[in-house]
Amino acid sequence: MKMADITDDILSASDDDESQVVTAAEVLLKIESLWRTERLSPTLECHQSELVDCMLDQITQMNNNLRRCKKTDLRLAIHRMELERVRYVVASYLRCRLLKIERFTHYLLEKHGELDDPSLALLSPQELDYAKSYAQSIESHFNKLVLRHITHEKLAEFDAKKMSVVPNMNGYVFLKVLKDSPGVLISDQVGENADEEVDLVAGDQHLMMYSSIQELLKSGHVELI
Amino acid sequence: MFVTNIIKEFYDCISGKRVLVLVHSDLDAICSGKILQALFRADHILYTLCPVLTLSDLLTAVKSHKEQISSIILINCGGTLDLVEFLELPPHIKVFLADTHRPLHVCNIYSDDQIRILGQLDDDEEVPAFGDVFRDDETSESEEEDEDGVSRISESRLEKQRERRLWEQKRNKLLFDYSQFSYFAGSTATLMFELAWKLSKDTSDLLWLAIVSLSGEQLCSIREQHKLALCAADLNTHVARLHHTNHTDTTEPAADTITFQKDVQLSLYRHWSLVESMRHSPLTATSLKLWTHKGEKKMFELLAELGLPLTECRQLFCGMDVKLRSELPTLLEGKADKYGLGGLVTPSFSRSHVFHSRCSASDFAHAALALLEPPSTDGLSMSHAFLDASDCLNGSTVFAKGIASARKQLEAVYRQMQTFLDMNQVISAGPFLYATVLQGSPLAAFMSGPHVLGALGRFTLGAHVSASRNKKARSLPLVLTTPDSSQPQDWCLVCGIPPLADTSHRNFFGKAFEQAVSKTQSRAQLEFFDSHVIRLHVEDRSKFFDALISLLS
Amino acid sequence: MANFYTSYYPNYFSVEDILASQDRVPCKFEVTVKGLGYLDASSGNEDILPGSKIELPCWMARPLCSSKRLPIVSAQLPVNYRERYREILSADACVVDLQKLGPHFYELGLHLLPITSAPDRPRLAALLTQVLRDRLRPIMDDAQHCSADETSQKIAKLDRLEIRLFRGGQESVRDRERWLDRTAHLLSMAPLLAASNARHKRKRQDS
Amino acid sequence: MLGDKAFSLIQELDRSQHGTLPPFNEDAVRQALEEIDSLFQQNVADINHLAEDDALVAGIHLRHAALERNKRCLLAYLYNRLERLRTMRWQLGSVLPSDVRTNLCEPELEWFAQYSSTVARYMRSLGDGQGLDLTVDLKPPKNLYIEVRCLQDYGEFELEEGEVVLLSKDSTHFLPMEHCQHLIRQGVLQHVK
Repeated sequence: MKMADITDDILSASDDDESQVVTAAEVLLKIESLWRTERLSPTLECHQSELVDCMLDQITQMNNNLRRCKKTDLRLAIHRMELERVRYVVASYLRCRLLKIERFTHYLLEKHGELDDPSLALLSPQELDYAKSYAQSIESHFNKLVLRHITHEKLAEFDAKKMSVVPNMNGYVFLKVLKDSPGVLISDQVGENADEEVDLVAGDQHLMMYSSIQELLKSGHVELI
Repeated sequence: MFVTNIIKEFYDCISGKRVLVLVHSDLDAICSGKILQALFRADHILYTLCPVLTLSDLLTAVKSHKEQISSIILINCGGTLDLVEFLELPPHIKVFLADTHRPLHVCNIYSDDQIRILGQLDDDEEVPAFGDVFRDDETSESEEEDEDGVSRISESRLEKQRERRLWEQKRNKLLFDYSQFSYFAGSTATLMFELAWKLSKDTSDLLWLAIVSLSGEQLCSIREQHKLALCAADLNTHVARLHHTNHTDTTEPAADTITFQKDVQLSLYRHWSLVESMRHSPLTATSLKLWTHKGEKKMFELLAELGLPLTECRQLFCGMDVKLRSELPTLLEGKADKYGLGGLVTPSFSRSHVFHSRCSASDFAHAALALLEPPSTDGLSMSHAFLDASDCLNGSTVFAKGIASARKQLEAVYRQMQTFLDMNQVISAGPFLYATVLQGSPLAAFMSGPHVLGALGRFTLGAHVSASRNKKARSLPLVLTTPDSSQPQDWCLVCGIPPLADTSHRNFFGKAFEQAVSKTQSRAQLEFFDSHVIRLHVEDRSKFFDALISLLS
Repeated sequence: MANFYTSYYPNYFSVEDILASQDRVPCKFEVTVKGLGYLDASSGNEDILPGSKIELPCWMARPLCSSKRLPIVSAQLPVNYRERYREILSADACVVDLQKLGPHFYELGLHLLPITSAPDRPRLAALLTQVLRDRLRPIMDDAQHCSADETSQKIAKLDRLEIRLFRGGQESVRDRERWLDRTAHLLSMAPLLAASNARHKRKRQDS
Repeated sequence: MLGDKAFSLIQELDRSQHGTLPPFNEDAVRQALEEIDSLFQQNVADINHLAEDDALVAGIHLRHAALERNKRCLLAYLYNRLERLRTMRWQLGSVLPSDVRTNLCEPELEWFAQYSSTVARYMRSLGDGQGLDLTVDLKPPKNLYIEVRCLQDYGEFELEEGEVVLLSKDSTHFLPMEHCQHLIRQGVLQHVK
């Protein structure tokens, strides 16, 4: 990507165990791939706020650097254009996540709570804050107008289990296989025990249920297209 | 001052700055503006563009923007005014002027640096010499003070005063001669296209704008035929050059081609029926006198002679037999002279896109001109109309709307012309003819601006001359008045059309109106950049006309 | 992205789902229901007696059918899903006016599945998929080719689910046109604002 | 039929035009709550007599279904109204038009204010507190500078580094896309090809 032309700055993004050295261009590539996946997936994918923060930081720095350039310099226009494009990708990615967070608030909060490993966390700290505040605001709104007027104790509860909107994990997604993955189980939804196993070969493209490939997506064996 | 190197002295000066572009509400200016916009887009030059129609529009626009801007580009407006004085320009603001209105004000021409005029004077244009109009008075006075002897002083002073009076007389005469006639110089759009060419940013889209603008000049017949023909030939070399570089591979049909070939000069005939188009085109209508029964019969005769079945000619042109359509120019050309229709078939520009039918440049000009002056019943503001006309040149849906309005406008002009003739409303006032569009007539709404008034005036004059037995008619100008759409009770527009016999297309009405107004103290607004159109209070009409008659006798 | 908007099941707050589950299902009461005779206004009894046939909204029929101990009511398929219509629908699904028959033909069908008698269940499931499959192609076709003023006529006979598909199709056609026209990248006014401006304009024109 | 009042709220939402909010129907909400209360009272009474009369079970079940239905309709009514308000926050900003405000009830106004600040807080927190405005950049950018037409007399508008542009009706401008986005969303400027 052209980010590499702009800066040779090398920055570090902390990965789970060891500190890895990544270039801005690589970060951008990663974010673009995250963005694609997020837009195509029926549910919320794990957050990557370090990458996002790092990218935003880069944008600010670059903007400051560019401010010093001569106004009519052709390179200036090209660099700025690139920055605008990066900013769009980041904004679109975060918007897409917010939309899902608002829709599946309670479900995601519950899932997030179940995970111990912080590297697999669904929500970034800011998103967690957002989701909690959103959930709380809705519950209290319900309470003010309806629930507290109901005498039936059980009925007057906000029953998150029943009411939370759950993503459709059985939705179908287009995917491309990146690494050979033999023996992927396709479970039969009708319940006639017609489960199937398929071998996914690198380079193939498929239309499959999200639930059957969710793990492969996480491990980077497949990507959504 | 005139700019000699347009890139160095104009384009380089504005790059990197934000500029104010003020565009007169006429077709040439719109095309020029669009070409400039394309250049600015490519070079990231920020701009603000506002349309102007009247002198006060110009003044308001400059006043409200001058705090934030240091360069102003004026397109087809302001050249005839002393800009520094009229706009009260602070010295840090530079004005770049591209105006086809002539004569240019001498102060602009002899401005040191602040006013830079793009374009050149034509060979036949003459400007009073600097020394004849400007005189360094202060230095001459200081010289006087250095002198000693009293008698000699008074003697020399008398001498000097006498000389000065003479000089001033001569100067006034020179200036009067210089500004007596208003006329138009070459199209600004062509100038802008040449700028694009020099910047290596010429595309067929930009060239097309220059062509449409030229075609508009032809429709409004504001310049001499031979000059227009020269310009067309110039543009045609650009067409050839652009096509040559774009399409080295001749096997593939070009997606977008501009051609310059013989075409029938009938208004909008590609979007109308042949019969209707002939009726509404000034050339055929006046030559055949189509508003009479005899004339109509003659037209049918002509069509029959050409072998065109009447049923075909009455339906939309696009529905006509393909063979007839393609042969039409040749057929008509063969018979044109017999029916006195010289000039009916001449070479002109047209453009075709793949999947679209061919359109001629005059179709675009008609459409844009009609949108520029919508009937007052539509209630659109000048700036809105300006944007519509501008959008129409991009093709698309607005173009279709423009064609529809153009047809309506042509119909209205034709009907008004017919009314004038049928009711004998073209009256001779001695030195000129005059005709008045009656207030309250449904047609009055269409006569809303300088272009359509000019079209109506020329059509009426042509028809009148062809119908009149008076040999002198050809040498008489016409003054047309019409209720002003914004306040039809109190104000009217007055438009002066030069006589048919005059081929120089120089219009003396601007100056004549000005003098008649000042002589009679009439309530009038000489607000238009096209000075042959003024707004006049209806109550002052008769005294204004009396003065005009005595002036021109 | 589209799929997570339209997927509403099991969405507690889904307006579509609430509307669909309001449709009536013919039910026969198996037991006496004390004090609720007013639900069957025609009977005039204080209680609902076993054997009474009442059309209940789907949301009520479902829990009453699946009551654990003993079903309180037994539900029948609404007439639209029964043999006669099944035949018509399998003959030529495209001519049927699902707006009249539904307009929640598919949604309600899904709700009915669990309370349908075992032999009817696969038939109902097959019917739903078959009807949608048969009708989908003409709907796609219309969405892509019909002009703006034909739209209301084209959607007059569609189920609400089908109308959503139709609108989606139209929207993507419009997107493609914008792209071909090279106007897809143009930034636009907030849609809500544009709609509200249009409403004001219409109001002004009316008055 | 039971639940009809609550259901009418859902119908009301369904019939209202997309993107508009009908006035908060306090009456219908109250009536639905009253129905809930009366159903509940009857069920309480019946449960107390359950030991004597086994046949009351069916009625309890039936009423319970109606209770749940009423609750669902009421909450869905509230939720979907909030959803529309949410869309307005993203499209129209944190200040609601007055014709929308008049149709809201007090708790809805409170909710909007809270939501608005939640969104703002989130956007400010992005990028280690540098902030990122998510309500713009809605389409992939094609050009740094864009041509816009001014649809109303807006007055002076400040670009970067203190440069000021006067926006008057029907004027055309060529400006940095970044700075025009909000005005385009607000309908002050129109992006033209």
